Amino acid sequence: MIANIPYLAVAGLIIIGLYTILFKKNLIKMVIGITILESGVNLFLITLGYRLGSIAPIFTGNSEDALMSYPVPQALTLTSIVIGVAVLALMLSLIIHIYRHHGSLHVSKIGGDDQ
Amino acid sequence: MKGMSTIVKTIANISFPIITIYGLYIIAHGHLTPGGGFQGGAIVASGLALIAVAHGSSWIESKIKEHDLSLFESLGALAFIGLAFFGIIFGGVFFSNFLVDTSMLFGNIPVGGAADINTGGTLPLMNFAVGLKVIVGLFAIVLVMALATHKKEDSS
Amino acid sequence: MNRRNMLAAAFLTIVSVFLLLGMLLIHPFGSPTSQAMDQYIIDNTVEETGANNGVTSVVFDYRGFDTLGEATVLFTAVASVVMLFRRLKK
Amino acid sequence: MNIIDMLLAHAPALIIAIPLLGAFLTPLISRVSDKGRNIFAIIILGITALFVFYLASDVLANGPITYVFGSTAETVQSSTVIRILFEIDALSIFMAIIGIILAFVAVLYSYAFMEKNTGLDKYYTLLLLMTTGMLGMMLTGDMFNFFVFLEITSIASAALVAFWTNKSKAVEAGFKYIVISTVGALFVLFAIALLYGQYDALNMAKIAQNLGLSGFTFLDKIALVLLIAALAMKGGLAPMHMWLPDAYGRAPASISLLLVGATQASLYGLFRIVFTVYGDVISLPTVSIGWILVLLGIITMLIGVVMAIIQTEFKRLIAYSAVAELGYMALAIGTGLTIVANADPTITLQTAPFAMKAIIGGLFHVINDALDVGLLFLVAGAVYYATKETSLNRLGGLARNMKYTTVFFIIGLLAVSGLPPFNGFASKLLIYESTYQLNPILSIVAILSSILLLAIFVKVLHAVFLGPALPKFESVREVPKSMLVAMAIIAGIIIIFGLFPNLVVSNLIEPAANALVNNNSYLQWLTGGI
Repeated sequence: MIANIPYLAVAGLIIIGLYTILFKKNLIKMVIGITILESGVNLFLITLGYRLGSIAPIFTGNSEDALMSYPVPQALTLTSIVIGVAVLALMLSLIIHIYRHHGSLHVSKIGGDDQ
Repeated sequence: MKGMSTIVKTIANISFPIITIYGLYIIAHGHLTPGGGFQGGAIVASGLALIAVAHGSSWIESKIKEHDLSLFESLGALAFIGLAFFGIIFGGVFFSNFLVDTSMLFGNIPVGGAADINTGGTLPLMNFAVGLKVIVGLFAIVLVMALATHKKEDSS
Repeated sequence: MNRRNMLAAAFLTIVSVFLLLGMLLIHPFGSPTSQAMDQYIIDNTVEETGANNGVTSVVFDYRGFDTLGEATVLFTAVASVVMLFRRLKK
Repeated sequence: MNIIDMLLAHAPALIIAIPLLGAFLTPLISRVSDKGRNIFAIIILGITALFVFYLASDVLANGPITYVFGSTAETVQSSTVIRILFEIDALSIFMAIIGIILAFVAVLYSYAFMEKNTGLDKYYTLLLLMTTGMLGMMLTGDMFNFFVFLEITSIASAALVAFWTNKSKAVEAGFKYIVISTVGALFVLFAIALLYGQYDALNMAKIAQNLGLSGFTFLDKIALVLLIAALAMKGGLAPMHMWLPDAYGRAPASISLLLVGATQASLYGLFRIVFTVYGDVISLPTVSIGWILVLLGIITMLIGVVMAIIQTEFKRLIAYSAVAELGYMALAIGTGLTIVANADPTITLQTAPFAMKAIIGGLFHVINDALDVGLLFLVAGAVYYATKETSLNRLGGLARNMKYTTVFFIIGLLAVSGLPPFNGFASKLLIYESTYQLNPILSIVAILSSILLLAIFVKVLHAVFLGPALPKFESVREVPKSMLVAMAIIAGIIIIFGLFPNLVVSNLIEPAANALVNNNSYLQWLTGGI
């Protein structure tokens, strides 16, 4: 139970992220929510690959048989972070355009759906 | 966006080469120490963003066009996928690490955890290709967004 | 509270409960139960790729194709951002 | 000769690498010549199509093939799979054929359709990237790789949906799409991480094998629910279909066509996860997600049809009919699963009567939906190109000046509402027959929605193409030849499929359906040891 506290942090981040996406009415805040959600998932990936007392999987200056944490989750997280940056850039540029069209970022001021 | 004060510009000018060299170090040693093309590229791109903020995006725009940036980005991406394609020709499969353990310039596989800067085969080369791509790509994003918001301020 | 918010709250509650349950049931922090793939990579990274950094050897060698995809994602984002801020008139 | 053999041996990698290379080269080529760039994009996708068709003949003749990236060493090392690999069986190649047909037609259509716009170098770059992502999702055999390609597809399509940035609705549709996609993709990533944490594997076949060995833990169930929710959301199934009409309706017509393919790539992911990765555990009678899929299908179908009735904008109406068509697929696949779950436990998908028929009908409908709805989108784009008008209330009498387009629209409308002798009829008949076995009410609802679709589209035909000639459309001309050729390709395939459905079913759909329900063939190389 106590050993799983890092996972609870993951769950906390994901819940905060989802809450922000679902309940906030400002587009920038929604994007922040997505970023928090993404951090939660990234943290989860990293956490999965950790072994107690292990070092980073790098052999420079370390002996061959040191206990090392898993390299694959770290590589996946790297990929996921870069993807996150890409998505963030696209979302922000779309938001800039929405602001140009409506002069506001509040959900209720934008468009309204025509069916 | 207008440039900032002389103090900021000077400090930015001084720190920019240091940041760039640090970033390039991270890229070049990606296969030996923590780091790699993405991380180092992000560092250099942040240095460029610092210059853009200090001097103002219009100043940057007079120096370099977004058009040329996307050219360099394409080149980085082409170098990366090109290395992967060479894997088909020399290594028999897409993405094969065909340069590793070929002696000569790229050395042989070290025994006992003492890989050196030249032993990674295609890894360092790919790091450089990705590094170029990330530097130019992230800087292009920052520049385009800065210019876009800047034009908006002018028109309103 | 309108209907949309009620639905959202219900959704959030359900997700949270299952998430927390899952996080309690997963293997204890620091002792993964399975190590088939990663132990192989740790053992063989220097011999097979000539790199000291296990993460880089995964990024560019073992899972190099993912990295091509990752570089493509960045390329896509740059192309998208530049396209969105293009001049609309010729 | 030698070099051709070598290239063909690497066909799985080249199907991804060639459009990717094309996308990286496009910015360079458009510095030289605009026309050259457009033709370059067409050629690139043409070459890719050749590789896809070669690979299809190979896979259909010799069974699933795997392609390991980065090493020629053994695929299975120390009893696990280290590297990324592509695994291509009849189902993935079937989806890839749909994807490449749509992409090729889209790029051909763009040649004239997008001519007058700026930013076309980025447009073609993103179009090629979107195709790459779509094909990658369909061919990959690695979970995380699937996620990466999912993101490439999402980012490229969201940007392309917002292509006309001067229209606020287009930008909003793009934003909605990217938010939904990103949240969905993060759910997928979280589920992948859950599976990875338990089995230390990312390969789909390896995870499937491990799942079969370890049983169905609670964490697997959470992962499955997350994957189904996220992919159904990206696949546009109700109740998370809201982004779909916006994105389809606001994008340029060529992109709407490609979005159909992207949506179906997500559906393919859903099928692959449910049937292959979870294939061993999910066919247990205790766990029936069949009924969930059936219900989702019926709801999706009804929402699509009902909402289509009240639309006044051409492309949004087609988009809602696309939602309805998605419902048919979910209904068919769900029916297949439910029949098996209801039957006695010894019966499997292959032996249960009508279950196989439902699945064949569902898969056949995947390709038919792509072609029918795609053709209608192209017609709507042609009408917009000629008249600059999208509202059904302001259009009329176009048949006089746009004869070919009218013919294509009639073909599309008959096919989409499932009338013989077009392809929609062939697949819908299979779906009606098999759902009738499950519950007659389901098939009645399905038939009714088809009839409603017919009524809706006949109304559109009357509003847009028939009726008195309007003075403001007197100068309207037929669209350029390249657009007509693009529409003619799809119409031709629709007619061929409609005339010879048995040929298509036995050569293409049945192997795909077998590959779907029987995950042993997918896992074979893992245990057999290649």
